[in-house]
Amino acid sequence: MRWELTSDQQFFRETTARFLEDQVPVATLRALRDDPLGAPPDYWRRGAELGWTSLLVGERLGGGSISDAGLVDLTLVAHEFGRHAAPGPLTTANVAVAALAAAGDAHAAAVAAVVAGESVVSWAYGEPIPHDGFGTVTLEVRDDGDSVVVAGVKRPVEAATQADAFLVTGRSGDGLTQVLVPADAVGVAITPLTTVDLTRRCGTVSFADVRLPASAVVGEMGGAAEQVEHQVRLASVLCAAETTGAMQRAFEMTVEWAFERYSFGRPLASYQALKHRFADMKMWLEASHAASDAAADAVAEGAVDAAARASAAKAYTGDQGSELAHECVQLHGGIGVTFEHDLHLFLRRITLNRSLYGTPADHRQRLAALLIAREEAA
Amino acid sequence: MRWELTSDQQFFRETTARFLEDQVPVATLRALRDDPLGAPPDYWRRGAELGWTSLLVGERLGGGSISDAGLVDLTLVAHEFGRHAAPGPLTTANVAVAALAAAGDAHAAAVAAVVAGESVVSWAYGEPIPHDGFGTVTLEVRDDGDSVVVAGVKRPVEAATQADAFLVTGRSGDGLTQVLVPADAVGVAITPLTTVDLTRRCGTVSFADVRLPASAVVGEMGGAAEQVEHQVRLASVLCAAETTGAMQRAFEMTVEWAFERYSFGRPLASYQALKHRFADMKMWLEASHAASDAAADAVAEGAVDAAARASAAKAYTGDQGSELAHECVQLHGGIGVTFEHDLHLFLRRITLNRSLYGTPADHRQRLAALLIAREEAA
Amino acid sequence: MSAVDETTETAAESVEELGARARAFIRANLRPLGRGGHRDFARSVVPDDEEIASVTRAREIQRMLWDHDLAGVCVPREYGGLGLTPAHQQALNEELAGYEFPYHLQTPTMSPCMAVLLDFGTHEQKLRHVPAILKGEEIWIQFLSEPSGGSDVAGALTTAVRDGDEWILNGSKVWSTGAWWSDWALCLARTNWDVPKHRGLTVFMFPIDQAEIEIQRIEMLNGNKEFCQEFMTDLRVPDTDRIGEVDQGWTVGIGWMFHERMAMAHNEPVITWPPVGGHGIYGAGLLVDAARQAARLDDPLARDLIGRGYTTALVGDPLQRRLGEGIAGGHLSDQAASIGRLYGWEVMKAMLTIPFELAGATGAAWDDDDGALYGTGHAYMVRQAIAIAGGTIEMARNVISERVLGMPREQSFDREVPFRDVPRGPTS
Amino acid sequence: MSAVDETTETAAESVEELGARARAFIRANLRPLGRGGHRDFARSVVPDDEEIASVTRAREIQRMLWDHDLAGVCVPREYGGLGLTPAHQQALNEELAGYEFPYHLQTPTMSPCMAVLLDFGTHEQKLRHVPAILKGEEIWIQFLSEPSGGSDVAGALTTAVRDGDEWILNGSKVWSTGAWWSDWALCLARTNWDVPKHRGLTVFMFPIDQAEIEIQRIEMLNGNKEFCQEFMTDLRVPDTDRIGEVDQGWTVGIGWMFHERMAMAHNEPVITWPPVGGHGIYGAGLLVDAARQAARLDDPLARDLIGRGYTTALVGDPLQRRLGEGIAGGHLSDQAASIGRLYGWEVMKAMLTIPFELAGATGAAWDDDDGALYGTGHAYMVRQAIAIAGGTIEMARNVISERVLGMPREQSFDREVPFRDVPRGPTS
Repeated sequence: MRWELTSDQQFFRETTARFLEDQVPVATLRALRDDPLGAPPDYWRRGAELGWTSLLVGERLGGGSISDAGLVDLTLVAHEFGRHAAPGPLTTANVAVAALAAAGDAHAAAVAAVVAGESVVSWAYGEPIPHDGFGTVTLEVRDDGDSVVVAGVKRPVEAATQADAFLVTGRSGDGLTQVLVPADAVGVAITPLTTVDLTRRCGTVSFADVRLPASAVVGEMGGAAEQVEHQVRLASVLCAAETTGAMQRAFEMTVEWAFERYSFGRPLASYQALKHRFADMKMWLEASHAASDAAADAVAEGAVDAAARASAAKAYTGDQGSELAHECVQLHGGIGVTFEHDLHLFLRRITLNRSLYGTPADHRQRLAALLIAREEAA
Repeated sequence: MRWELTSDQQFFRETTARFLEDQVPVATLRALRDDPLGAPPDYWRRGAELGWTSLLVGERLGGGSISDAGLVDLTLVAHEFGRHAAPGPLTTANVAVAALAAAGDAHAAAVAAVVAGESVVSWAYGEPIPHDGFGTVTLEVRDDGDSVVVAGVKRPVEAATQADAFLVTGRSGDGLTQVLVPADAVGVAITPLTTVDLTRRCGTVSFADVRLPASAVVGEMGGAAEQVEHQVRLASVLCAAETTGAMQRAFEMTVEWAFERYSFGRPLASYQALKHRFADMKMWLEASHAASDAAADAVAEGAVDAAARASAAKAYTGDQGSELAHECVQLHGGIGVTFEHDLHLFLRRITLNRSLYGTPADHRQRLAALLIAREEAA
Repeated sequence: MSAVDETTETAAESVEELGARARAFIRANLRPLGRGGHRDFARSVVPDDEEIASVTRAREIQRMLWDHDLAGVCVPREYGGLGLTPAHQQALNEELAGYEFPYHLQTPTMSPCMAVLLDFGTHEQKLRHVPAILKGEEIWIQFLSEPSGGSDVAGALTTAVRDGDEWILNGSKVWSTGAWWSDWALCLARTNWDVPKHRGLTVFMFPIDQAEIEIQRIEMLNGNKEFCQEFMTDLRVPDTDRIGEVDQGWTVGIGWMFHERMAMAHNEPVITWPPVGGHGIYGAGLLVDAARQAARLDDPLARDLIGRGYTTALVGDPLQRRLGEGIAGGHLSDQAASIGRLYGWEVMKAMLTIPFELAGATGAAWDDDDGALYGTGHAYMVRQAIAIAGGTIEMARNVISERVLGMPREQSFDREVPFRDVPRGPTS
Repeated sequence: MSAVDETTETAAESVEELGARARAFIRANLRPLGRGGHRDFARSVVPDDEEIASVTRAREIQRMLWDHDLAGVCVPREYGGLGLTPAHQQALNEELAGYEFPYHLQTPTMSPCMAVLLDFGTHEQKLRHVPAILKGEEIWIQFLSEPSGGSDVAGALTTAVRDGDEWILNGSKVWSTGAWWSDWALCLARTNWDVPKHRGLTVFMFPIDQAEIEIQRIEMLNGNKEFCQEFMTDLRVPDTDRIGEVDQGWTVGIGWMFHERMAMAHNEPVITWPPVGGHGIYGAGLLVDAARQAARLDDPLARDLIGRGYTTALVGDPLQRRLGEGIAGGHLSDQAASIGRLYGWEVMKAMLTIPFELAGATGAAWDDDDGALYGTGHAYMVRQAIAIAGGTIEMARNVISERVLGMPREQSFDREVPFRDVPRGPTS
């Protein structure tokens, strides 16, 4: 998170932080382990009232931002989500509603419901093996006169059993098309997956020739590639910000432990081999803050290096977040691998964010392509 | 190197060690820096008298081993070469003469000259970019009645400017063919390369339709694939053994330094952050010994896992040797990157062995292919 | 230090003969392992009834090994073993590649527990327990780590007070594997608080199923409940079940640590375990299973990961053999076992991390149809358990630098003072 | 601590205006960098005449910057600078991407040397040297490390003894960059051996071209002779060229270390250096050049390496900015500059290692036709120089853990005793 916030941003961040501390303390998170929704009743709607779902939506459609850049404001929420390992489809719902809002007034009602927290729309992007290469889209969207037909499988889909509708990214010939598909449409089948996170749930959603009115298309038929690319960047920025928050919390817990835990009559914090590892972790942590803030700025501004900065933040926090979380476990010793201890809440969140919307290795391939293109053009 | 040697092996190893200490101490190595051959006069012939070039040749052709396994004996020499950063085309000359000897009596005279140290034959295997993928062979060997024609470029070729002849691996349609090409044959052009090692030299050798009698073919025309595969294993084993020797010496120097060098009134060896890095290095070192000895045994015995063990030893010593050498430099501080200090002699040798005959990444691809094939067959 | 009787008579059976006999036995009696879909402590939660069933099966296999003269290959004949060499044991191990084996009886039962008994027990103690262990009748666990202890096992707070011919034990132990289905425990306890910590320890053994021992199962982050914590309240142990001298327990403890490291490194001649380079529960073959399931067998990046893991595994077996031979031959101190412990972590780290990396998004979310990718995210998240249990890798690095390389010991504040005066936290 | 005058008047020129002015100047006057075939200290040996030519060119460019009001963007106006903000300097830096810049005058001349002078020099000292530096007339070096010293720069053995209005210096310094073509030196010397080491140091400055200073060039393992060792014999320095108080040199030294770390991290507002994420001498573009030369642009493994390097570089600039802002805003202690120094190594390690990995066998043997792969083996072998020079990464980790995170200091045997009694080796 950046050093300097405006007082409005500071208030906004603190409001969310207090809400999360109050509503989803760690004891509540543990209790939600087997809850189908993974969140307390009314939690998401009340979060929406705090602004969680409106920051990427323009004012005309009921949204609005704290600063000039709604995405930057949203990363403050994401950061607190990471720090608290908070439940809720923050990334997927915001990416989906941003896409709906970008399509103008066509989906204004759906946008309003999401902004109000009355409905959850989840972005259905990734596909199952062997089509799980990052960016691969094989789900078919067919134009059939007044209707469109959606056929294929998406996986993993966040909040699959909780969502009221899915923003489905599909292929129409050479182009990409996005369709808003109600979860209860005929031909939609949802099966839950076991997910590493304690409260965020994923599932497989299959679409067996689901037929919808043509108005279900979001944007232009076959013309969604640019919008989908923007969604990838948004998701990358939000995952990076959330992971950084989780890293921050895990690191703080571990520093505290190192001062309190004595071994051979000395605190762990006095052992140089451990001190040097803490120094590396501190570097990873500050670099993660810097990378995810820079990515948020670049994507918010539409900077020329926005794609590269988003992928660098996603790749860096994915790799270094995992390393940091594993180091924190190691430095805690046995207690660090128990369910009883809080540390795994953050390890889980980091692991989930690392895996969704492109792994670090996937984003490295993207980065290489971007750099090669830049150099070839230079 | 293995813990237990027979008294014959021990004597053999010590004889080479004493010879190297006497003939090529570090001052001599430095002085050879700009010497075209990179070795003192008569050095190689005298080494051959000690058995350096005869261990992979059967007795009938003038060779012989100390134990049952000539390759194992040869790794003792390679280990000492690493410990002393010794000059000489040990790997390439032995691989080449093993191939000549494997072809029966056809090349007995050439074998005898190599065994006696009167001639150097170097294996010309790798090719220049873009044909430098490990195992790629595009150099052409054409059957032309009583003669063969060799056309293509090999690079890097060890001891290129020193060799009297090259064992050239080429392609004849679908098969591989090896040819013994005199360095002074018409159409052979040799250009030196700048090489990381101080005394071992590499060059580019090009063959412009070099025409030779059919008797220059080593083994069967188009039937050399199995022999070439064996050569890759031999080269891998010898590089691994030599690198392990160089690692051993670099590590010993650095442990000694850590006890003698004081910082803030304490020896470096008393700093836990450094102690833990020494512990990792000790593990890499012992693992390198174990891996290269196991590879030598497996290749010598023709074990079913010989290819995998050879590649594992090459990959492991390549990666961990480089890491260890860099750590040794780091722990020495500024003096470690100077030409004046001895450490770089071993860093150079490790770097060269890592790069020749397949990088660690190349051998990982081989290992994956071997494991996949094994599992598919199981 | 060795659990192997060095004075054993010349082996009547050659390594090859034993290998052939083992092969025949295995093919006739043991089940080959399935391909893919490995379910282990790291990937999945094993239901209690399945866990009990596999423990029962392990006891059965061990009994079959006993009945076929394949149990305790390196254990002296007088205690029911074969009195043969580590090379014989290795021949058996290699034949086991790809087959079930009595996993639950190897560590900690055979080593460190039985190995410690062989090194430090009386003749009567060995006669009473070693054959029972080799028959699969006694499963042992370690009462070693304590909740407050971390890496410092010699800082045990569990206390034993003498009462006539008995001792009364009070305290808590933790990280014992499967205490709830085990039979006997080996326990390190403090018998003197007025001397420095290493000089006031004693080792005991006792049956676990007693009212004075309360067992709580610890849930790991992946839901697995393999490990336990035990609370001993006025537990009475006869003095005849003491191992080694009173207050000299650290002598036993050093041997115990040695065997624990060797066991973690799969480098104990009393342990029966197929080679990690092969396929099997943690063999390199599982990397291929994962890549196949991920449809990435032809992906150069996936192959690079497979090559990395296979290299790590292939180097492991010869390294452990080298260390074992080096220690046996006097080329290395016993403490070099820590090198093997550290390398054992490298192997397991690769085996728990690479399948997750191969899995892509499936590493974070899976279902029952995902075969070899099932639970890779759990395995990845819990992987550090292997770097902690059985002595942390940090302790291994301390031992290697200080005891193998002879570098100066870390400053400590607990070596020269009575144990009761050692600082235990910021306020003490 | 900052070399920037905090009280500067409101900038007359906006960041955008300065950027536009810089762009115009650069395009009109500076040469774009060629693609591929980067020859630097790590890859190749630069002949002395070429080295002198590039130093001369660097002085010319610096003079052009001065003449175009682009020198010393963050330096106070009274000493010849523009008195603007770090954001202005960054705008200039970004415009320099892909163009030559006065490389040889940045570090150590601008920082740490000029930065130390700005922080600790007298008004007269600054007036005498700062404008000369900004015009490219004075190139400075550090006389800081000593042959016996390693990471412990405060353990200086070089001695200064007072003689009336002068000091007489004797001793040896090492690892100064290009002493043989530089003009002035900043030197840390011991003025009192009877107090603990930090309390007996003083800082001096003097011209290098004097008979009492013998310069020997150090050959690095790759043949490069950029670094020097100097021997001072009865060198006389007027007391007016002393910086800071007598025996209080460590106060200056702490600032000096701070600026050195910031400079290593390319995070000094007084330094002009194009961003590392771009192309240029150590920009990520060189990874593409290397992969193209290796004909591996389409190889997923090569792309993975490029992606790794690009990620490392892209994160570097915002991290350094974050640290700079955090220190300036009081969110971080000055000591956090060590985080940037440590990360600077990560970037350079990637830039020196990845081309070698992309090169395959060409990494070990090359010729003049190998373009971007020329000398990658040399660069790889010499890479640790970047982790050593300018304060080792080990010292950076000490500082981060102890001074940023507040963890207990390492035990030392030199803090409370007179410097002459500190142990310096196994026999003392």
